[in-house]
Amino acid sequence: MDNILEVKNLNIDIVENKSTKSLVENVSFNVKRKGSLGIVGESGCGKSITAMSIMQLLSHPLKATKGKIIFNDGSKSIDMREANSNIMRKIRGKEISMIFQEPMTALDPLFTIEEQIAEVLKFHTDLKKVEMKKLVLEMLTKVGIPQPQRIMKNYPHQLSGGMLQRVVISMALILNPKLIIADEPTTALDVTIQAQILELINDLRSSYDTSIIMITHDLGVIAETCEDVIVFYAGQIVEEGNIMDIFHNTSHPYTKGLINAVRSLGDKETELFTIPGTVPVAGEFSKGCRFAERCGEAMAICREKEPELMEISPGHNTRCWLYNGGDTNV
Amino acid sequence: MKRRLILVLSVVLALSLFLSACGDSKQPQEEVNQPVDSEQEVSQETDKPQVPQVLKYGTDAEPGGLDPHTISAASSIRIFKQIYNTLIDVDDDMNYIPELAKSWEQPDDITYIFYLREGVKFHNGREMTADDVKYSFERVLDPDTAAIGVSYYDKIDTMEILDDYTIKFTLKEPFAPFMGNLTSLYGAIVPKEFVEEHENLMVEACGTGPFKLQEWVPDNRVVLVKNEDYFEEGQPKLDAIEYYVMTDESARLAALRTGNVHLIKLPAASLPLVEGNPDINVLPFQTNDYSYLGFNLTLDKFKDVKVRQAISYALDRQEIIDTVYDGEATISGFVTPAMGRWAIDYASKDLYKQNIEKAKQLLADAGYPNGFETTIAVGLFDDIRNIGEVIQKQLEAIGIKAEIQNLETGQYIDAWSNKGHEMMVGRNGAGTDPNRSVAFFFSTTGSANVWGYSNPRVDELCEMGMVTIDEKEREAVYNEAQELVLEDSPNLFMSSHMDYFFSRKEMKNFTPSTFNSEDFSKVVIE
Amino acid sequence: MRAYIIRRFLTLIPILIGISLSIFLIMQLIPGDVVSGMLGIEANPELRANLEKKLGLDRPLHEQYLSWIGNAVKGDFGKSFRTDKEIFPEILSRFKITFQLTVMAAVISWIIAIPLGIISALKRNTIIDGIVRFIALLGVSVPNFAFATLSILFLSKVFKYYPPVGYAGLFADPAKNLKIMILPAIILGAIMSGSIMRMTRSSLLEVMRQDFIKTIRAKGASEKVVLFVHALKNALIPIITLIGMQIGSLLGGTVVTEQIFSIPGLGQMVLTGINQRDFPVVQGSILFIAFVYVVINIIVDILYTYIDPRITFKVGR
Amino acid sequence: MDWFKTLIKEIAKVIKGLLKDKVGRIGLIGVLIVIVLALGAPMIATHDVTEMFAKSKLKPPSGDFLFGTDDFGRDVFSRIIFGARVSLKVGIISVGISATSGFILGILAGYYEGKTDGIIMGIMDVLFAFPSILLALFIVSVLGPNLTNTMIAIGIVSTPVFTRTVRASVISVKSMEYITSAKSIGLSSIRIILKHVAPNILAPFTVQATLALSSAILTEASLSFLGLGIQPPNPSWGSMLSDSRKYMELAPWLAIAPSAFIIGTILSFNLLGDSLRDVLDPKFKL
Repeated sequence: MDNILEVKNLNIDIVENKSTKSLVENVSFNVKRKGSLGIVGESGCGKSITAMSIMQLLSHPLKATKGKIIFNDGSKSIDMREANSNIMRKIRGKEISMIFQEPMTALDPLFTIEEQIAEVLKFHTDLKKVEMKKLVLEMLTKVGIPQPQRIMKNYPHQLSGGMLQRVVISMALILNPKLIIADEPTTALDVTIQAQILELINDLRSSYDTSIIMITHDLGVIAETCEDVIVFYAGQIVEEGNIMDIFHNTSHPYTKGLINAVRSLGDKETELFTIPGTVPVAGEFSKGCRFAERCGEAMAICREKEPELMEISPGHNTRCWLYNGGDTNV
Repeated sequence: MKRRLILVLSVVLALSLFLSACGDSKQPQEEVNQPVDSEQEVSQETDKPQVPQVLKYGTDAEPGGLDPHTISAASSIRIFKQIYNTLIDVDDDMNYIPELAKSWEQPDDITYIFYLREGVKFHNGREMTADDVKYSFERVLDPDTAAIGVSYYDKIDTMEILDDYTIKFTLKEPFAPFMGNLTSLYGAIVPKEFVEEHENLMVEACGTGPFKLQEWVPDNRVVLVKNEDYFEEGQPKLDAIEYYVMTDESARLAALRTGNVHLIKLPAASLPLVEGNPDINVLPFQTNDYSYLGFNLTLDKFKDVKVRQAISYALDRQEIIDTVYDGEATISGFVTPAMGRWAIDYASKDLYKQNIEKAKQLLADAGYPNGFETTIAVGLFDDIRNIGEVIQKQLEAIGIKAEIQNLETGQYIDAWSNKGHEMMVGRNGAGTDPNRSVAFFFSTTGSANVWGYSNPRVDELCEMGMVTIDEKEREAVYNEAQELVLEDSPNLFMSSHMDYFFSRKEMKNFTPSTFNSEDFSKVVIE
Repeated sequence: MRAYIIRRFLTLIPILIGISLSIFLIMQLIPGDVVSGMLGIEANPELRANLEKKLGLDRPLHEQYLSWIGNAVKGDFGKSFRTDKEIFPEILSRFKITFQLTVMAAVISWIIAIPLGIISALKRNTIIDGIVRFIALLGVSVPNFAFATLSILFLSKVFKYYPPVGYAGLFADPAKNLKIMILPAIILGAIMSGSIMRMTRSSLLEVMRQDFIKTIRAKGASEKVVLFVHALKNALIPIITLIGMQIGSLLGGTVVTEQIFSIPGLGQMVLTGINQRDFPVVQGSILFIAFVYVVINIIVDILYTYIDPRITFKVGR
Repeated sequence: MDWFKTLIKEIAKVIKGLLKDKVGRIGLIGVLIVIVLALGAPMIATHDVTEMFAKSKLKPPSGDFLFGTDDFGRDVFSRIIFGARVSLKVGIISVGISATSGFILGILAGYYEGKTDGIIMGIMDVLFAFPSILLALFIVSVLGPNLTNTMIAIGIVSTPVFTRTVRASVISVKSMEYITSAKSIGLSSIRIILKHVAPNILAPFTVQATLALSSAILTEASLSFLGLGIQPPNPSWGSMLSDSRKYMELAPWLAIAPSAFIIGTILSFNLLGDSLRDVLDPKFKL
């Protein structure tokens, strides 16, 4: 098994005063060992809650109702959707760890940096205080924090966003987990810091050969860090494939729209390209393809029937009638 | 992180320890001589029945201070009555009986000679002599003491010490109430050197009485212990009395039920609560108090006697008694039935029988055909407040719309002394001598005559009453005075109620009476 | 930190002077005076003059106030007009009693309120949450004298139990003291617990919605650690503020309970002082209560800095 | 006049929100019952509040006396109904006083800081340091014991709490961007306060108001217990409850009726306050 993680038709619903609406529908994907998977999509398309469901961190009223999340840890493999909390607790922070979007609010304001990083060690190891301190210092230097000796005595509100993200990263990597889930790690940071953090993540990943799931709405970040990509839209995967397929022979109109938006950014002549309309709200999906209203190449069938995820070339699937074996008319 | 938590906890702990340690930890003992732990030690010594002879009395108010010469509050009198003695006392038939003076004679109208008991000891061990009697009255008459009973004894001209145990009083002029006034604790006998040394009798006490002051914890309790060498043989039987301040009635009753106290006082309304309870005896006794409705005579509407009489006719005194005292009171004037021969029969008077028509007629004659608006000030005690509410209801029948003003203690006393009211309900003690009941309240110069009432004939009668020694003649004088005040109605008098002691069955030999309601000398605890 | 404490104590002085001046003025405005209270129906002009001279009330008002303040600064609160006893030792011994009652009531309220507050926060919108919130609301809406009288009656009728009479100091006779203080403390504590329960629940839920809770869980923390190490500490600030205010208001507020259980506390002393227009007693005790109230506020502010590093000493109230 | 329409629309929205929430519904119904009792008192009450039936003193609840009679033989049911009027009046007027003064002082202290903040909060500290019961005692004994003075006293006593709440929210709202942006475009401070700051502190303010209503009723009861509340014979729940203490054993219905209504009213106000907070400030949705 060369996949560290296999998600099979995962469904996540929201249960609110007796009505349940599906937010994520039959999502399946794999993460290769030491591989890097990018999940891209507009905000509100379900990418973050998919990440949270992997770690069983969904809180009321969200619930992962169907599907499997299989974690292949060396010999044994565990379905984390059903796993009880004790098992999950051993995995979280040790086998799989997370990096969050808002570094400023990701740390407990009342504890020092050292205490919060050491806490991971306390949960998973029985190292002595002195050893923990040494490990924390080591980790802080690895993530490039100057004078770690002084910084680790500080409190979160005394550090900048970039610094805090480095602390979060050191917390995530200190037990060299097999998989990191990074939920928009650089969105809240300004551009110069963003590049440094991405570079840091890539270096650390290679030196610890950890696999990563990079969740973002920014194709630039995907390009820099991921080998495989899945494109989310309104709770469904609309296109998946390796980085070359997605960027160079993009198939799904929505992915094309995303790429054109990025490309037009750098090009002064052409007017900024935007995808018209907004993401449909959960529970009000039309019966056809969910992107139909906003799709420039929408056809009659698109509004009638929902397309399946079809393979259009080895490892490259798309959910669009344009590629559905050619029989576009129904 | 742990280090910080310990620091925080230590701060809080240090503060509370510091505060509770800064006063001495044991309760301040103000005992006069060697501290006696009232519970344990005492019972071994004597051969009394095993049960500790300690009477626990749940009282309703905190004593205001213990100096007999300057405090008139009932809550204080009940305590220093056990500590101090007077020259003579009065029995229930108003006859004078010996106390510190074993006998006396009255050679003429202005001289009194008292022969003191011998071997009577003060609580500090010194024997009482005529010197102390002279010193005590000098202290009362000295303006610096600001004593209350000045008007009782200012007729004394000279006090001659004939020998250690004989003293002769010569008055400036004949003063009939003098003997009656000597029974009052305003003339208690105090030891000279103790007063000079402590110069504050409010919190310390040294008298000749059956009990000595051991401890006073303000707002909580006063403990008196037995005076071993009291001059009355075999008295008191008790080893100690503990007065507990329990202002809340339900708390007092609960303490009595559970045996935490032996004795409490409760109004008539609580009688049904103890009916059929084998552990609790009810001891009723007639009080010497009377309730009244006073008028501010400086106001036009109350200057006219017809208005006052109209209001008297409007009152249904029996309904007031039934509603406020559960029927446990008798119609009374300002000389209460308890004063026996001195009192006239108020219930039979026409003014004291409800007569709405006559009341309306009188009001019309006085120029108020459809009544008027006024206020009734009440305060201090629940029965005063309740009487006010009943009167307010009854006056509606003759068109008088009265608004109740429930005044806070200080305000009530101020309204009373400075005419800060229109009508006011109150309650007074009639005293042991008719001069007190009549002159003190209704003679023009009487210090308690706050109503602005003045009737020359009444003043004349009061003067005569003071100088007429012969009992029969004096009775006639005061009867006429009462008839006049009744007719003038500066105050309308209503009732003299019964009071109730609720006592545990273990408390024996206690029979409260009007003039001697807290005589614990024969009390035993079984 | 020391500079901060000194500064806070300095701000105390204008407050205390403000209070003492207002008490003095109010005492003059209120109808009735200590002399007519003491003399009662025996009052006559001559007696009144003697007593006023003895108590120094014949001096002009400003002189009375200045002489009182002059001594008060030296710690001598003067003597009570009624009992002629030194006031300061009296205040101290009574304060110990009220303080003990307040601390016992506070601890009891924490024991009841904080666990229930946590449970109702964890089990949000379930029946348990509903029940706990109802109990909390009951605590807030019951007048304490009704609750006290009811419990006395119930205990004495059903269990034939009434706390021993006659107050005994905690160190003098601990057994009797605790037997006396436990019932009023439970009643006061139960009433205080209502608002603490509600505050614990709302501030805990507020904290549980913060982002860092997700991070802690992502680190593999058990729910116990998330709650008791991180969430509770963050929720502590608003709870401590409320407790500080409650303890402050209790200092004078226990007068009703003290009266029912005849406990010689500070509240009752002030009440009797007002009734008897005994100016030095009222002035001394209320100033003392105000002083302790501000000390408690200072302690609460210091506690803040120990709990939350973001709060430093320059931040005011 | 458009702000009036928006106000009505706003209130309608709030009420709709309240009805949706179970807690809000109970609270609203409770409060409405009390209001109906207070307004409709003359119709609902069966007897004259002061009429004394001497022969039926302390009678248990029966046909003609729904809640029994008190120690003067007056009908407890009618007194409770009229008591609603008094307690509501005490609650609303005293909270009116403390809310308005607290609102103004709180905004001034919070917005202007510096000396004004120091002085206002200094006065509030003085009022805070006074134990509330004793402060009320002072005011009532200076102005004389009647209902209006009790209301003024309770109003003054609860002003500091309001001032502090309003000041705290003003300070937190002030630091938010949209206030600084409003300032940057040159709005005068008064307009900023009225248009921006005031509406945003509405949620904690209304919650505080409902809590103050319940504590006002409680304080009135304690004042009556200390003998300083409303003047007899007009009834208020507080005075009825404190008078009933002597007969708690002999005539328990004298105590049960007022305490039930006091607890019921305060419960409704607090439930209303809780759900109002959720409705007014979605962030608080707990």
